[in-house]
Amino acid sequence: MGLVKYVGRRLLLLVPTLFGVLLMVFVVSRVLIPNPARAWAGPRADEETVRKIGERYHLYDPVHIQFWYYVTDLLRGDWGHSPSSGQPVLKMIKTFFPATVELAMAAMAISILIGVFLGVISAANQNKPIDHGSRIFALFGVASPPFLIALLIQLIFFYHLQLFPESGGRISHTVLPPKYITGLFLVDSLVTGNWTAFWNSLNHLIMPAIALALLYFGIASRLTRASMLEAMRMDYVRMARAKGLPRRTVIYKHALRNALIPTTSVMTVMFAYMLGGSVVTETIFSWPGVGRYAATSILNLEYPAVMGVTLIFALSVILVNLLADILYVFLDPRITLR
Amino acid sequence: MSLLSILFERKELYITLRILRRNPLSVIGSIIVAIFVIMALAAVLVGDKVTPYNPYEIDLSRRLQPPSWTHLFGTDQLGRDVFSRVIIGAPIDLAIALIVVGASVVMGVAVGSIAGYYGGRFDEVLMRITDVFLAFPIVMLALAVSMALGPGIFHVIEALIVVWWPVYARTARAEAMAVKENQYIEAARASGSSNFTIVRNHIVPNIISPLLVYGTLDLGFVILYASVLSYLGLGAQPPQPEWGKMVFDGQIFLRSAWWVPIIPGLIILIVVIGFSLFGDALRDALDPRMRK
Amino acid sequence: MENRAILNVDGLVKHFPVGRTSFLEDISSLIRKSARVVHAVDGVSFELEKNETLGLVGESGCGKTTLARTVLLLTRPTTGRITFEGTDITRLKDADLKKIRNKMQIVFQDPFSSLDPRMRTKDIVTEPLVASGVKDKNAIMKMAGEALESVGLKSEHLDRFPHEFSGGQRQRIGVARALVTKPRLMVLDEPTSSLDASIQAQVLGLLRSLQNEFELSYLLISHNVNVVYYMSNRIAVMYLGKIVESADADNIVNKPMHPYTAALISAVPRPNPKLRRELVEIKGEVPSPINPPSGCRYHPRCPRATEKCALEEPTLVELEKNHFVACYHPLG
Amino acid sequence: MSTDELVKVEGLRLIFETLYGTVKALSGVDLTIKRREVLGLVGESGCGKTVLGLSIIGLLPIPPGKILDGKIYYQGRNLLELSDKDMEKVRGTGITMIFQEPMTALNPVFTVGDQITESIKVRSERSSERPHREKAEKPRMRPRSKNSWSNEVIEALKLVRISDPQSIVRRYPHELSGGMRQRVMTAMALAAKPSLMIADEPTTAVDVTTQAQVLKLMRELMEEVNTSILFISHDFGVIAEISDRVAVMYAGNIVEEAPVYELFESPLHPYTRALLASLPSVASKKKGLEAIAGEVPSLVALPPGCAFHPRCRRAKKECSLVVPKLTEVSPNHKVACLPD
Repeated sequence: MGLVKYVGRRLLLLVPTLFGVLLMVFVVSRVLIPNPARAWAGPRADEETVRKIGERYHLYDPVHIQFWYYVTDLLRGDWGHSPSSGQPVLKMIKTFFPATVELAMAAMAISILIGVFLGVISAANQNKPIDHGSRIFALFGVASPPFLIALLIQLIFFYHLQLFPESGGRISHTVLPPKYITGLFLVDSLVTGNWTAFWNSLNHLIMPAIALALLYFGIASRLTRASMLEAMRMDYVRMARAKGLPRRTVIYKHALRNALIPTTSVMTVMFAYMLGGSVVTETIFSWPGVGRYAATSILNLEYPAVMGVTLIFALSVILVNLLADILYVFLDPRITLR
Repeated sequence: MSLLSILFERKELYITLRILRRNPLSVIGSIIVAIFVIMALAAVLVGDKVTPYNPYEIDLSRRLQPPSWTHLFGTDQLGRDVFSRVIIGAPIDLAIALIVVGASVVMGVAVGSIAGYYGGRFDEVLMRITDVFLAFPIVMLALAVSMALGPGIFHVIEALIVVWWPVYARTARAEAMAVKENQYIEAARASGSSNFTIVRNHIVPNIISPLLVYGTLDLGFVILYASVLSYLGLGAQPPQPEWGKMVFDGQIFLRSAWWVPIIPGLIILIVVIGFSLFGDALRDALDPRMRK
Repeated sequence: MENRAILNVDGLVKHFPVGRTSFLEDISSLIRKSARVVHAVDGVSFELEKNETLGLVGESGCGKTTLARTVLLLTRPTTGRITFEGTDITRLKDADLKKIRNKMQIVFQDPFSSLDPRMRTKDIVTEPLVASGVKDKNAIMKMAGEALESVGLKSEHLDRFPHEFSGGQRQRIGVARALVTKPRLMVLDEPTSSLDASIQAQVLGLLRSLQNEFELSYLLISHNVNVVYYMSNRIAVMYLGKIVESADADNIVNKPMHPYTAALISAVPRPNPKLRRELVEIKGEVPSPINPPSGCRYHPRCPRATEKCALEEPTLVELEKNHFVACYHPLG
Repeated sequence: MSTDELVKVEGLRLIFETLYGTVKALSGVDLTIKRREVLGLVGESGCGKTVLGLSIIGLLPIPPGKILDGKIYYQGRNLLELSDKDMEKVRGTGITMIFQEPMTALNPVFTVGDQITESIKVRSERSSERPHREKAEKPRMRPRSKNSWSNEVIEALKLVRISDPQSIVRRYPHELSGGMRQRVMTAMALAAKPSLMIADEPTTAVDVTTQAQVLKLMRELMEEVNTSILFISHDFGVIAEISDRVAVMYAGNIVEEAPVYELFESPLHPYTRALLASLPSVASKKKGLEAIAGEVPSLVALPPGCAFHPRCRRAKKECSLVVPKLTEVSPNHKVACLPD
C-alpha cells in the first residue's frame, strides 16, 4: 500500500522532468537550428519540399504554437520522417530499439557483475596489489574512448583469434531469427525453444556487450569500492566484529548490504552512458540498433531521426531511473513509505 | 589571493605535495599531463617545426607503413606521419577541455552556490532543470546539440558546455549546502552581513577547491567526449588532425594497418588516464580522511 | 522594572514546517490541509536584566537553540514580540535591524565549524565591524587587536588561520568576534559543550570576567545543568518548546517545584560517588515536537500527572517570590 | 595473574604513523580489569582511552596503528600474540564492545531481531564446537528453528528492560528512539554472555534523563550477569555514578588508579585534583572555578618527562626529566607522580 503511494509520488516527480525533456528536444530540434525546415527536409531537398515540410510541422508558426503541435504530433506517433528514405522515424525506432535494449541489458548485467565483484574485492583488500590492479583495470575501461575498445576487440577476437563470428548484426544470415515476441532475440528464442537461434544470437551479442560493459563497469566498481570502504568505517561494522562475527560475515553481510544501496543509484547513470556508448559500439559491430541508426543519420544529416533517438534515449533513462528508485525501497528500510 | 592559496590552506600545501609524491600513480599521472601540455604548447607556439614530418604532407609512396624508428607511429593511408599528426592534434583537445571545464566551473559555482545557499524555489527549479539534462546520455545530447548548431569546433565546445555544466551546478549546490551548515555562516548573519557578502566571502571560497579538483579529473573526459563527437563526424573538419577523427578515418584499415586507427585511440586513452590519476590523487590528498 | 530589562521576550512562537523538500510536498500538504509543523518554540516569555545571566536549560528538542536564533532574529518568529533596549525588533526592517545587530552578538557551540577555515583571524574578528559599515581600516584593526587581547590572545595571532589554534583558543576567537562591536547582549549557545573539561573552566572564567568588565548581559543556553548553574543568576527550564519553571539559580537546583525540573536535576551525574542516590522517576523519552502531547506536555512521563494535566495546559504561575512554575501539582 | 583478574594490560606502547608525525597514543599503559567490576576509564578527548579500549578487543586498525611493546593478558593468553582467527573467537563471547552512537553502531538495514540473533548464534556455535573441535570442518550446525532463536532474543531484550520485546524485534534501528537504540545495542552485546564489555562513551549521545536511565540499567545488570565493564568516559560525573574503580588517563598514560570513593575523596595526582576542582558544580559557584592553565599537549609532541608537568603547579625540575611510574602508594591506590 505504501509502495503504490511511493511509486505514485515518484511518477508525479517525473512529470516536470518529462516536460523538460520534451522542451529540450524541441529547443534543440527547432529553435537552435538556424533554418529548421531546410534542415528537416534534408540536404538534397528542393524548395517546394522544404516549404511542405515546414508547413506540415508548423515550423513557420510562433514558437509556443510549434511546441503544442510538436507534443501532439509526438503523442499521435508522428515523430517525423527520414528525408532520404521517407520512412517514419518512429517506425524505424520501433524496429531498431529491441536490439539496443538487448545489447544494453546484456552489457549492464556484465558490467554490474564485474563492477560489484571488483569493487568488493578491492575494498576488502584495500591498498593491496589486487586493489591497485582492479582499480587500474577499471580506469582503463572508463578512460577508453568507446571506439578504441570496440576496435581492439575486433582486432583481437575477430581477426587474430577468430573466436567469434566476424562483426555483422545480431544473428547470422543463415539462421532464421526467432519468432517476434519481445524483440529480444535471446528471450524470444528461449521462450520458443529455438536453440539454434539462441546460440547464434548469443554468439553475436557477446562481443559488443563486452565492449560496452568494459567501458562502464568502472563506474560501478569505483562506487562499490568507495561505499564499501565507507561502510567498513562505520560503527556497525566495528560492532559486528566486536560481537565476534568472522571477518567474512562482516564484510559480505554487514558492509556489502549497505554498500549496495548507493550502487543502485549508479545504475541509472551507467544505463545512460551505455545508451550513449551504443552509438559508437553498434556502429563498429554493425549491430542494428537505434545507436547505429543515430550514427548513420548524423552522417546523412537526417535531423528528425537524430532527435527521435535522443528522445527515446531520454525516455528510457527516465524509466530506468524509476526502476532504480523502486529497487531502493527494497534495499533500504529507511526509505519511509509515507 | 593566489590560486594556490584558494586551493590549500598554507600549511596544508606541504602535506598535499608529500601525499602526491608518495603515490606512484599520481606521479605517473602528473608526468602524462605534463607531457601532453608541453606537446600542445609546443605545437601551438612552434607549429609544425616541432614535428619530425609535415603532418599535412601527402606522400602516397609511403602509405600505411608500420611503426618504425623513422615513423614512430607509422604512416596513414595518405602517407602522413601519424606521430606528427598526433602532436599537431594535441592543442585542439587541450583547448576544448580547458574551455569546457572552465566554463562549467564558472557556471556551476555561480548557479550552484546561489541555489545551495538560498534554497527554496530557485533551488527547486535548478534541480528540476538539471534532472532534465541528466536524463539524456551525454554523448547523445551533445551530438544532437552540435548537429543542430552545425559543423565546427566551436559548436562542439558549445554543445559540450551545454551537457557539462549541470553536473557542476549540482556539485556546487551540494557543497554549498554543506558549507551553509557551518556555524560561521550563522555567525556572519548574526554580524549583519548581507546574503551576497556571505556567498562571496564564505560560500564561494569554500566550495571552489573541490570543484577545481573535480574539474582536473574531468579534463580528460572532456577530451574523450570531444573525440567521440569528431569520430562521429562532428567537430574538427579536414585536414585539421583531431584524434577521434583520425581513428574514424583509419578504422577501415584496422585489419591491414592496425596502427592507423589504434594509436590515436591509445593516445586519447593515455591522456584521459593521466588526468584521472592526477585528479584522483589530488582529491585523495585533499580528503581530510586520508590524512589521519 | 522596565528600564532594568535589556531584553523582553513576550509570547514568542516559532513553528517550522517539516520535510518540505519539494513543491510536490507543498501540493500534498495542501491536499491534506494539515501541513506538519515542528512546534519548536511555543509561547515563551522572559525578561533579561542588565548585567545579568539568564540560563536556559533543557534537553534536545526542547527548542532552546531555536529560541536563541529567534531572539537574535536569525530566523523570524511566527508570532510574539522581542523588545531589545525598548525597541520591538520584530517590527524592524532588515536595514534597521542591521544597526542593532552590533549590540546583540552570539557565541557558538562548535569552535571548529564557527570559524571559516579560509579566513585569517583578523578577517574573522572584524567581520561584524565590516558588516556594520565601519570603513576606517586602522580603527578596525585596532579594535580587533583589543578584542583579541581581552580574550587572552595576542595581536600577533591576527594573521593566523583557525587551524593553527587549539579548540580553546578558537573558542576565544569566537568570543572576540562577538565582543568586537562592544555589544550589550550576548547569547551564549552551548559555549563550552565541545570543549574538554580542563578548557571549559578557562572559557567559563573568561566569560564571567568579561561580563564584569563590559557590563554584558548573557542569555546562556545549555543542556548542561552544572554549567548553567555555575554561570546564571536565574534559570529557566524548557521542555518541548515551553518554559516549565523559572527561578533564581539556587532555587531551581535546590528546591525544584516542577516534576520535570526535579527529574532533570536528579539525573545530572555528580562527580562524587557519595551523592549516588535514587533517581527521581522519569518514564520514557522526550516526545516529538511535531505532535506534542495535549495539556501539560510533560504529563505522559510525569508520576504526578492526573486527568486534568492531559486536558488543560498549565500556565506559568508565581508560586513563590520570583519562582514561576507551570504545573497543577508542584512539588514542595 | 590472580584469579580475580580478568584482563591485564602491561606496558602497552602504541603509536600511529601519520603525515603530521608519530602520534604516541599509548606510552606504557598498565591496567587491570577484575572480574565482576565496573572499571571507569576517564580522561579528556585525545588522551588515548578509546585507543586503549579498541586495542584490548583487537579492533584497532593496524596499520596505521603500531604496537611497539606490551602485553594484554586474557584467560592466561597474550591477546597480542593471537592470530586473527583466534582473536575473532575471543570477541563476542569473551570480550565485546559497545559504542557512543547507537544509531551508527546498529546496522540500518537489518532488524533488531536479526542483529541480536547473530550474537546468540556466535555463542551457541562456539559452545557446541568446543567438545569436538576436530570435527569443526564438518557440516555446520543446523540453525535452530526460528521460534527458539526468537525466544532467546526476547530474553535478551527483556534483560535490558524493554517492555514490548515482541514488537521491537521486528523493527529497524531508525524506527527506535535514542534511548531504545542504546538498550538494543547493550542487549546485543550481552546476548553472547561475554566476560568483559567495553563501553566507549555509551551515554554521550543521549540526553541527561536518558543517560540516568542507562546508567541505572547498567548498575542493575551488573547484579544479574557475570560481566565486567570497562566504562570509558570523559565525564567525571558519569564515572562517579557507575564505577567501582577508576583509572584516570592523561596524554597516553594512566596517571592514577583507585577505588571510586577514594579517588574522588582523596585524589593524589595533581591532574586529577586540578580537574576535579575545575568542574562547575554547586560548591564551586561562589568561589569560582580553578582552571588548569595551558592546553592538553599534542600526542605528536609530548613534553619530556611527566606529560603533565608544564601545566602542573607542583612541578619540580625532575618532573621534566623522569617519566613517573604508576606505583601503589596505599592499598589499591596507584599514582604516577614523583614523590615530594
